[in-house]
Amino acid sequence: MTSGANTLVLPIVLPLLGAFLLPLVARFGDGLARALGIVLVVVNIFLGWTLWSAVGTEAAVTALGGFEAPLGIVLYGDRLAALFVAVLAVGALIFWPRAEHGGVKAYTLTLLLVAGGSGLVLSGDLFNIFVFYEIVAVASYGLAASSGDKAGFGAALRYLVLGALGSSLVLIGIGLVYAAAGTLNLADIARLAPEKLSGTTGLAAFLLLVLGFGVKAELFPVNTWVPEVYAAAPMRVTAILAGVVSKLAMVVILRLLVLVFHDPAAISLLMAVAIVTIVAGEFAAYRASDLNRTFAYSSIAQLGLVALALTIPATAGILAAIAVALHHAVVKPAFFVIAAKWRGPLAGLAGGARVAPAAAGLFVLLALSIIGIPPLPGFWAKLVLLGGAFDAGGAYAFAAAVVLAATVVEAAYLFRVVARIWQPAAGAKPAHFAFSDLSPALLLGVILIVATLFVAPIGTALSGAAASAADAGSYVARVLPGRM
Amino acid sequence: MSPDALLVAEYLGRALYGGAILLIAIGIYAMVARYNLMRVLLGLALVESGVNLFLVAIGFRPEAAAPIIVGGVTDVPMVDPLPQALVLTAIVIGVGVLALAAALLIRVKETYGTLDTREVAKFLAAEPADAAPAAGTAVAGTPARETVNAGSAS
Amino acid sequence: MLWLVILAVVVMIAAALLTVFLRSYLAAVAAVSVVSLALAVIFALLRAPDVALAEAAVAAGLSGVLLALTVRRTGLWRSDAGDGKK
Amino acid sequence: MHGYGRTTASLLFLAGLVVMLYALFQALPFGAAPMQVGQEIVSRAPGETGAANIVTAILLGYRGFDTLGEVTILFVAATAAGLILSGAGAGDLPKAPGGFILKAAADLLFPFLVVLGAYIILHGHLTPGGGFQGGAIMAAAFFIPLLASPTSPLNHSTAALVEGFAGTAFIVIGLASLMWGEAFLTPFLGKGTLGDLFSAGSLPLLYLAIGLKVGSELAGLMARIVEVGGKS
Repeated sequence: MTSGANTLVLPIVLPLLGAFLLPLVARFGDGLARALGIVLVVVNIFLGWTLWSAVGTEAAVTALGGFEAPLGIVLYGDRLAALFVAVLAVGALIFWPRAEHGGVKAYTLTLLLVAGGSGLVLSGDLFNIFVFYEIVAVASYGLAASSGDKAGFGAALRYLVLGALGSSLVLIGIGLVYAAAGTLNLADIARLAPEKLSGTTGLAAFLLLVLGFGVKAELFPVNTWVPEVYAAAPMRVTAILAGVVSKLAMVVILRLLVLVFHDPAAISLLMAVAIVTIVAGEFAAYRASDLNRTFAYSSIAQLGLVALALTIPATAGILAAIAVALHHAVVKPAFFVIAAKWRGPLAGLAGGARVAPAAAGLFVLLALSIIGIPPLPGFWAKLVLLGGAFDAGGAYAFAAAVVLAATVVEAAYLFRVVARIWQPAAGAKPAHFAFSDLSPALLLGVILIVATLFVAPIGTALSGAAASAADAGSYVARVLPGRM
Repeated sequence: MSPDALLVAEYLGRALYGGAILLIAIGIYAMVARYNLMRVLLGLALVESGVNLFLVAIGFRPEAAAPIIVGGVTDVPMVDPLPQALVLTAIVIGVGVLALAAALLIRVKETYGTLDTREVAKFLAAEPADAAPAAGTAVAGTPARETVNAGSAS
Repeated sequence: MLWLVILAVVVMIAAALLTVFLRSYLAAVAAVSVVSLALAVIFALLRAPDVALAEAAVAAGLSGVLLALTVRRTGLWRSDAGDGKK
Repeated sequence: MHGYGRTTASLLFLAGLVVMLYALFQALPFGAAPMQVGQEIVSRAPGETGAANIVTAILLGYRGFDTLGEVTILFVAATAAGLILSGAGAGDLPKAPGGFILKAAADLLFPFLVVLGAYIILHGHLTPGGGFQGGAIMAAAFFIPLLASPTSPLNHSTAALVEGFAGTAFIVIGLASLMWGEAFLTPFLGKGTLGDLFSAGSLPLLYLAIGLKVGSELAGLMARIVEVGGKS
């Protein structure tokens, strides 16, 4: 065990402690609670960063309570986990809730979201992952309704019902895995999987787990909540849910694929789900009549791309998944910032470039990147994905063709909006952006441009993270040193 | 185990797994085929119960003791304690989720005046042109909604 | 023990069906509590006393009360409209 | 998109799920739990944790982190419910007090339930029951007086205080071992004699924190459901 691995628990426990204390701190003023929350999120960025630089290729492992794996729960901190701990905290920092949307309670829920999400990516135990998934889920249900908007309650309740049903499916899946393998530790399951989970039971368990985690990961067919919730929730919540939380569920699916389910049937299953998700998402986005829904459906399609990337074998697939996920985590929240001001039918956006040139310019930049125009980061993300798919050949070539077709649809609806924005205003003009309205999106735009300049080093770093995440052997060896 | 005991175990397994499947199926039926959100919540509670039964049944072994050491005797065969711990966790999680759902349900009833899933879905799918500015006005006043309100009040 | 378990399962399934088809919501909530109580009996028979206690106290007791309060608060205890198939 | 097509699709999904589960459970051996990890825990738990109740040993020892998450979920649900219900209008509730009998019963029940809850929590490492079951009973103890006289709402600030401190205590107990160079949540204090009330090290302390937190959270949750309007 590496020295200092005990601190692996801090990105989970510190925000949790803060969340428990926040209602008490709020007695001395809401501002103090807000400050404490923000400080803790910044601490989490720092913790993610230190973990990233500390682990290198050797992941940090800690057995909680001193109970060695597979008896106790272990945390497994590799660069992938460190990356998402930091990204989640950055997202929460940029989109920290406004005081008018729930106040201290919303701060508390955001901290809990950060704690739960960090646990989700760090945990190395199947049931523990479920518990953290539930924390993230319940916090999102609450935040989804925090706008006080009329539509919010209905959307959040339908989201909750679907999510709770998904969680029940996950539990059945965990039960099947446990009945077959007799253990919940991911590394231990990985060790036993070829023998115990290669048959139909394993496939069914995988199906149930993907359906359950797919609710958060916006996978077809359990993503019906997406347009409703993203339209009704406060913009800042939508940005966090679409930008980061959906990717955390993808990280879980990634771990399951790498460690447990390498069955060709399981891979084909996920690939089919991913392709349907992409196609359904892009076409619904094309047909959507307002900006918010367009982006909600486009977000579904992007997560379909991530899922598709995960099916591509070995490091190439994981690299592509991380790249697409990170790019989307930067671009989509910025889109939602714009959509929050430009509500209503798309026709009403005419004249937008005149009223808000900065927003319109940013929109074009984001659109170009998400479509994949070089040299923007979106191009590199799609290139890695398509390259991996063509290298793998076979069904992957078909999948790559689907991705290309989807890109055409994507370009069609995004340029349609761009054209609309540059039209002269017909009736009422679209809303004007105050600097504070647009600043989170501008910040993300700057991040996008900086990433464009540093594509090469970022690519190298991500390749390293992907390579170590793809290495199931070293995962098992690190967690269960005595049992290989 | 004697052949008799094996037979008993087989029937026991059928009863428990069958009960779990039926409970899950009845719960999901209540969630998808009935149109009142309260019924959906009750269905959810049934599904969770069914899953919990399944998990406990996994860990059962015939002729084994409960996982509590009595009088320091440690070498008796015991049922698997791990699924039991998981189910304890799952029960508490279920209650938490149910409570939040109840809170949302109260607000849905209060703001929409109905708990009919079809009405709520219609409201959420409405074109943004009518829905977005309608935070309090347009939609509540549509004739269809008024009939539903009148129906549930009588 | 086999017969006790089968009896409890039958009671549980019957109560679950009542939950779906009873017109009064308060009665349906009571039926859910019966499901949980039958489940608690099954858990006790399956040598899971901790889970049985939790199921009885938390799932049957607390969530039953919670759901009954919700029924009362939403005014569903008097009407059974808005359900069933049109 | 909505309506009957969706219902039909859902029913098809239900049929598929049932067929799949039936086929799977047919193949699942009953009564032959693999007990890879389970058996090892059963044989090692008494020595490693000092708890006679092995489910408790798992909940607080081997899988204590799950339990922290579980308590957190109740906290998240209570916070979210508070957020959602703040600003809710008056419900359909009778505002009259609950009558003499309920009041008298509440007064009688209160000490009894508190003692029972505390007993179940403190014996969690010895007998069935523990922080969650006892916490639920505690919640009932604090909730019944509220039903009896709805005009005197549960003191939310006291509940929040208990909730906050109990949650903090859990994490602080966990972090204490971190300071001694051990992993988070490593049990400390002596293990004592198996079966004694004062045994199993810090586990009963953890269960006490859980019991208080669960009790205050559940009572708060129910109070929010009942409460007539009013910001909390």
